[in-house]
Amino acid sequence: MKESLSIVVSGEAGQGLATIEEFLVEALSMEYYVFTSKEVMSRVRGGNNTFELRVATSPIHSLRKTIDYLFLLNNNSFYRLPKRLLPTTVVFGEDAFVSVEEKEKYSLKYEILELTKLAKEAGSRMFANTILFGYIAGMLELNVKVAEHLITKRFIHRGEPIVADNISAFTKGYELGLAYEATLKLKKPASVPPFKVIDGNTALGIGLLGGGINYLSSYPMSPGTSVMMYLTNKADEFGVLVEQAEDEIAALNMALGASYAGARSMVTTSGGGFALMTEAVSLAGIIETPAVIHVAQRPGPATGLPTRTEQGDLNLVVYAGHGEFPRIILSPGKLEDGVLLAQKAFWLADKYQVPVFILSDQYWLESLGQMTSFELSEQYMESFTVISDKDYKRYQLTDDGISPRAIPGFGEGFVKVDSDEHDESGQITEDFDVRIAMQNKRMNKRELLLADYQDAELIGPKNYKKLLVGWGSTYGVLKEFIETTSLSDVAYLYVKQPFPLPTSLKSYFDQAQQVVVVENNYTGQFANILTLELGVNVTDRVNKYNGEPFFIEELNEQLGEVLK
Amino acid sequence: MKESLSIVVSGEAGQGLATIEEFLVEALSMEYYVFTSKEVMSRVRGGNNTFELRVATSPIHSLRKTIDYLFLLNNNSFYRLPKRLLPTTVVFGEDAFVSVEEKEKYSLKYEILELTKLAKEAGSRMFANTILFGYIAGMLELNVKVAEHLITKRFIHRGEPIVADNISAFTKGYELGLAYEATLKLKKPASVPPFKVIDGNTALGIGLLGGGINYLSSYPMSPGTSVMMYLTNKADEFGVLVEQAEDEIAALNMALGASYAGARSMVTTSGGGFALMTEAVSLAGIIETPAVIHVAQRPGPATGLPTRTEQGDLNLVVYAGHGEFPRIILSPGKLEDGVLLAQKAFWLADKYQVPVFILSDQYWLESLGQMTSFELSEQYMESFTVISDKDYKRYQLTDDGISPRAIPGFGEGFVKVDSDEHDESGQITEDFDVRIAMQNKRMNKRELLLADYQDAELIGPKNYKKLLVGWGSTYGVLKEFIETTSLSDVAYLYVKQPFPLPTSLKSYFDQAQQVVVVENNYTGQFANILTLELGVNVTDRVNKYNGEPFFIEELNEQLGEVLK
Amino acid sequence: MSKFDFKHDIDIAWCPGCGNFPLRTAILKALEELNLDQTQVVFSSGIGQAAKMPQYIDASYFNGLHGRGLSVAQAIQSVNPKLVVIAEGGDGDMYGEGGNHFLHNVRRNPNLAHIVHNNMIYGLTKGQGSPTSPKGLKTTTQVSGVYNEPLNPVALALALGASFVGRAFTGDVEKTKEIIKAAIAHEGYAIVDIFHPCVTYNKVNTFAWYKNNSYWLNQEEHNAQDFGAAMNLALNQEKFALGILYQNKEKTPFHKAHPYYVNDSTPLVDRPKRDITKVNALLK
Amino acid sequence: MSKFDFKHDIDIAWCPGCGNFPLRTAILKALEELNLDQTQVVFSSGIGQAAKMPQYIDASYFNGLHGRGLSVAQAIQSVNPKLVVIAEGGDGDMYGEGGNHFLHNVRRNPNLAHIVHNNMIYGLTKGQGSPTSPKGLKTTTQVSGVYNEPLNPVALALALGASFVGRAFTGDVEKTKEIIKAAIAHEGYAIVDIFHPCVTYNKVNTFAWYKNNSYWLNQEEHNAQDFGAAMNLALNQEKFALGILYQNKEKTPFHKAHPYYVNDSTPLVDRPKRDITKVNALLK
Ligand SMILES: Cc1ncc(C[n+]2csc(CCOP(=O)(O)OP(=O)(O)O)c2C)c(N)n1
Ligand SMILES: Cc1ncc(C[n+]2csc(CCOP(=O)(O)OP(=O)(O)O)c2C)c(N)n1
Ligand code: SF4
Ligand code: SF4
Ligand SMILES: [Mg+2]
Ligand SMILES: [Mg+2]
Repeated sequence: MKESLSIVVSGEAGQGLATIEEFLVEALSMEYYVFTSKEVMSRVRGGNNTFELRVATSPIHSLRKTIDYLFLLNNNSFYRLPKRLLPTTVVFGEDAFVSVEEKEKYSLKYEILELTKLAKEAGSRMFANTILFGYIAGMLELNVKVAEHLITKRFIHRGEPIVADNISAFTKGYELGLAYEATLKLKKPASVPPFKVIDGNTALGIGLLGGGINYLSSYPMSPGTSVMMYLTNKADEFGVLVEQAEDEIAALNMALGASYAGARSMVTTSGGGFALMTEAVSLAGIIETPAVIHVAQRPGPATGLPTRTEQGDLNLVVYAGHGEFPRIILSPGKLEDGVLLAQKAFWLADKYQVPVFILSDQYWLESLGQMTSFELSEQYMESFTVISDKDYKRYQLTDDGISPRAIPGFGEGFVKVDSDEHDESGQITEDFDVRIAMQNKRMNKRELLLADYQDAELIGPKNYKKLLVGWGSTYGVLKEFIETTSLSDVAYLYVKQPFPLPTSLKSYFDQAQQVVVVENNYTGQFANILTLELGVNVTDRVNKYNGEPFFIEELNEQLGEVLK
Repeated sequence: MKESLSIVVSGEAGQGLATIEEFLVEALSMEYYVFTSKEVMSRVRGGNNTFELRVATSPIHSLRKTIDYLFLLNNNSFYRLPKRLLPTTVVFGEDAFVSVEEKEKYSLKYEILELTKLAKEAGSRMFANTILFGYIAGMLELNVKVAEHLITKRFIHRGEPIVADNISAFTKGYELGLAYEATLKLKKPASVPPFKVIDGNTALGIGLLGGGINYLSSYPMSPGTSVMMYLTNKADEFGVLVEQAEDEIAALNMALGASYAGARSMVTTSGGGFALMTEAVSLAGIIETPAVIHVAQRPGPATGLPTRTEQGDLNLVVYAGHGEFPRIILSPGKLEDGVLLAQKAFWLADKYQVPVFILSDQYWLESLGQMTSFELSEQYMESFTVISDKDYKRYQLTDDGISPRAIPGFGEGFVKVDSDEHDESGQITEDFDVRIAMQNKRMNKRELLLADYQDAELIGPKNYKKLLVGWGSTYGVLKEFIETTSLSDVAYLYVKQPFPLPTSLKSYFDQAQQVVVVENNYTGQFANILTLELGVNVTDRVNKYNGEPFFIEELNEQLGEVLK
Repeated sequence: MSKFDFKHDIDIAWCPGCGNFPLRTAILKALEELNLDQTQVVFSSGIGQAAKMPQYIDASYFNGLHGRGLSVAQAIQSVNPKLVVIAEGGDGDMYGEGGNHFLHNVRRNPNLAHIVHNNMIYGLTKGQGSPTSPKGLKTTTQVSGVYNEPLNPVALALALGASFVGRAFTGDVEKTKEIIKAAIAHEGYAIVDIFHPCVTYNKVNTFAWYKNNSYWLNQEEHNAQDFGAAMNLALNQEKFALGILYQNKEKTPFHKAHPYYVNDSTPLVDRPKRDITKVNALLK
Repeated sequence: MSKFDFKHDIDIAWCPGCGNFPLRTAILKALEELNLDQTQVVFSSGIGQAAKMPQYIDASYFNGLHGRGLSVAQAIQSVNPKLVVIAEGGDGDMYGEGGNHFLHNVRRNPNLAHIVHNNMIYGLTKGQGSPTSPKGLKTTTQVSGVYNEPLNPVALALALGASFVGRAFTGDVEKTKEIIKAAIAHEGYAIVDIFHPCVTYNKVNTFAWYKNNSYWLNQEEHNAQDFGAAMNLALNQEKFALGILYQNKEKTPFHKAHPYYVNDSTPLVDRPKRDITKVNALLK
């Protein structure tokens, strides 16, 4: 486990936790390595939500289970957390937030911090969050100028006086924090490179824009909606037609209509909403019309735990749709890959005329981390459409296995797409030979599209004997495991495209005596895909399915068992 | 290949092919072994439809590709069939039905048979079918009394004169058929046991009634609708509440509501309609409310070939639904199993509180064959529900892993089911430990329910070295292969429950040096399940995916290649 | 206190000040005053803030999928017509995702009370436009304001032939309760579209807005049997009429019109077990 | 002959005598008389006998899933408003499976002609009741007769705020054609519910039945701008009024109301490619 401080702030929905989190991570990012994620209940007000701010001396992208500093914002914010306390944990809050009995029971190191009172003194209860920002910034001796700049940026649209009041509230908190004699200290790294602080949602959103998205139809569903909200906010500036659909069935059918008519279109949803799109996925398959589908996973079955995390829908996206047809599934685990894979998704969909899935999850989407900035290339904006001539046939059988795709209204021909089996022109047919030719054409793309397989990344020693495998959001925690384990024969294969898999990927497994697949689900869905697609002998599965992501301590423990 | 005559009648939709088929198979069943199936176009009138009547001297349940006697009913009924002709094939029809050029090209043995003219002579064009029935009955020297009895049964509600006219039309045809000097003959078996002539639809329908069904909600979709039509016709007599739903989503949600309220409920649909039910399948998973789902497969993707056959939706039913939860899939290949598995489906669903699928296909549903009659036991009508007491908890954690299921209104307690993760009482929870307990409880049923695994049947020599594997509708053709192959080391494993699989099934594969999985789909979906669930090393896959079932000759050829 | 209230403390997941609270009070009172047997009442709901209501009422419930509460309710009722079945959900749940079931269940006329919380917004998913959001309302997914025509649920229900159409506003708990009671008592499909503010996400359709833009019908003066009058009230959206807009007591409910019940009114759940010998006769 | 007719023989999969044939004639004529550019016309349909129509018209089409023709059409039109987009399907397709898209696309007011073949039955799947089947009609799944209230599509469309509502009967090809032309010409959502017999499966609503139970409006006399008059006509189902029941030319169509087009009417498909440098600025 990396040297780090884990600071958890615990309050209720509606208390503005997200604002404190954003301030802190932005300010911290200039002087530390930092990663943060939230866990929230499925309600709009009340309940108990927290975020964890993990501050480290080297790059970090995962959470600790244990807490060093715990800040309580009300008297309902402690009861879920005792399991995460260390003997060294310091708890901050009003005296009454934790009962005397509990303080004793857990031998709490309890520091009185009366944010509401302090805020009122500063002029209004509204300043409590800013004071807390100041307090933590003070404890960590962060650069005051940076913090003030952030405050100014956030409040300037509400006028100079508001900015000034917030800065003085911040200063008040800062001084108190500075005065606090921290028992747990983390020395600042000599220097931290400039990072962009970004969450998964934004990373995806930027990538989608870079891929040329200009049409989005979706029905709200957490955690998939955030991408919709991001793009709605960018719609004017970048030219994206965003339309809220009446249901998920409409959403994907609309996206396919838009794509047929020449848009780069997508939908964003979560497992339950995606389940309703299943039939339309099959439609995309037979009409060979590009579609990008973002599925943001959360724990099922059904409504399950709607605001929490899981990797339980890989099977669903691999097998969704009746009948047989090819598809591509991309799953980012690194923030950079959120940008890059989202961009590439449209290009792949367009090039191979198949549905392309971006499979993310609540945890990855809602974590904030540091990303080195880079530039997107224009390459993936390439369009593969053609102008039709008089004899245009939408489903022409060609040597390269792809039928040139024209757009209605562009050219002299007709663009006829059909959900029934069809001949080259797109008309319904029941001819057995044509059926075979068309099904072969579609299925052959399974092989073709592997030419653009998004390579996996090997992290750790090249001469490993034991291989950990993960896909998507387990990236950060597995990487930390590899970077900190004392075992020298373990490496980690970070898979970015879990389906389909090229045989070339097999070579990673040849030298492994032990293959451990780590997944945030019950059954080990990717482990099965490895077996099916590549014949990999998966020796162990490490799974978690309570709605939380893996914490590094848990992974250390579970892998400690498995790797011994 | 078994000794048989293959008689194909080719006409158009609306010409009453089904009536001729039923007459013939009923009449033939008394004196021969017989099997028949139809292939129809997706239209109500016109086009070209055929049925094949396969007449044999020993039990038979599959089709031949080649035709012995071909009866044409119009001038559009030949063009799809030349590939199925033998040098010995005799074609019957009006002279003009096939052009001189084609007659020459295929060196047709062409017999003039002017059904319309004969019918008009008999009093009306309407008699053409009866004359054809008579003709074929005459050729095969069938018992006239039986035929007359069938005619009487069919027409008596329209009055004696109609019966008499039809019988005389029949006689006319019969005499002509008798007079025809058949080049291809099949001697009658010494005796044929009494059979019930039945198709897959009826077999399922009877089984469902035997399972206690009393509620069906469905939206029409071929070939799934036939079961709905069967049950609608029996609704009054047996007490089944049949309600046509506005869409498939409503259908399964209604069935779950009905089941919650105490009905034995089901839905019937096809792949595309089922795709829309995916979300509700997941609901069934988390609320642990029994549901029986009949999915009648047809070729996809999307609308595909709506009136033809495929086994392409096994993956879909195995993985349908977001999140992870157990389910059972049954797939009949034998007519008897249609009855038995349909009956057992409700019992399994009720006992384990899981969704149970009956996975059939167009070919199996619409083939008519002979079934030895038997009786259903009352055992599977057992209900597992309880009367609630005051403290009733729907999701109680019990030692046997099943929470007793009460019905609202029966007892003093409340029945609270929830699509969110819930505690024992059924209230929403976000407690991590409760989540784990509930998910473990649900997932543990995967093991529990294997106690009632529907065993597979081994057909062929016990000391096989090569094992053919099939599920569902490939039964008839694989059985014929085994019964007629000259290879003595090949057996066939007929799987009736393709998912999930118990480890006990593995023993069948231990002695096999070669495992050939035969499937009516492109990718070999069950072969993958064998690999995943049991680690079976599938050596070969034999697949067909043009919309037709396997013909015995094709299978002979393909297996000939593979088994050498 | 209503016997349908919990005897122990419960943690209600709504925002302080939300219109769901007075609506809950109205429902609890209605159930109490109708003197219903707790074990014979079943709620069916979907997903949303509104759809959480059954969690806070001590009776049986089927808290299913977003948009499907009506389908489930209809099936429960048809299988056991002795139960009092209430379908409940939000405007997004019932008119958006569940729109098709709304259309077709009105046609069935099942004996249900259909309670729709119309806060003109998607609450639980944090403030997207709903089918009833007024034009111009700024939401998280219609940032420059809603531009599609809002749906008029009461006009729609009337055009579909609903046998009971009511509208209420939680600003008056007593009156709301009375309409809910009438809806439950009505034999057939009874919709009550209920205005209530979402204090968190809808800053336009506030308590004051609902109050200023609606009026209670004088139920004595308005002839609820008069379809034309009801349709006129429904179509007039300058000020929204509250009350029982329409009631037709003559229309046969589903559980009497369906062939299953035409000759035998015994509830499905009370009928004798299938006779296996009759089934076996089919195998002969 | 219409240029939208095929130059070669085609095999039409409808039954002889089916109302789909005269309807096809009407559509071909309408397209011809409107002098539309063949390459700029796109049909979007679902599945059913009705939904096969685009197969028999020489233009582009998206023959998608059962019930989804309207959603697809709306999207096509919004991405390229220069196209003439026609959504077509049967009563089962558009009012049953696709009911929710009907509800919500009327609200959007997209510039589409929405042609619904109303034969009051499911044809392709062999004769089940459809949402418009009259009570008592015996079908393969309602063997003792339909018992649910039939849906009134024109009343529904009006209640939803449709900007053009028409009804026709293929018994008069000329008049049907004129209404289709007007629907195509209308800027906004234009539904035409078209009566036609299914000679194979509907033995009640035959040609004669439709003829005897409907009458053509005198379009001069009927004021199609008068919503109240239109609603009255729609609700009166003793005899069905045929013609343009309602037209509102003032209502902004989707492709002008949507924020994407408010300040810039350039069709999405004609706009310049995304500027990658602007995207890269977000990564700074
Ligand atoms: C299939 C599906 N799609 C989307 C969602 C996400 N979702 C949950 S509640 C809701 C809308 C809630 O709005 P409304 O029904 O008006 O209820 P309110 O919260 O406003 O009371 C949505 C879109 C879901 N749970 N399931
Ligand atoms: C999801 C789905 N459900 C069901 C079907 C089967 N289906 C095809 S057409 C049809 C109904 C046709 O009725 P209608 O739309 O009225 O058209 P018609 O044939 O009467 O012209 C149905 C139910 C389907 N193709 N897809
Ligand atoms: S979000 Fe709105 S509707 Fe939901 S509880 Fe809060 S105030 Fe009520
Ligand atoms: S089934 Fe009916 S609607 Fe379909 S083509 Fe035949 S007559 Fe026309
Ligand atoms: Mg709402
Ligand atoms: Mg129809």
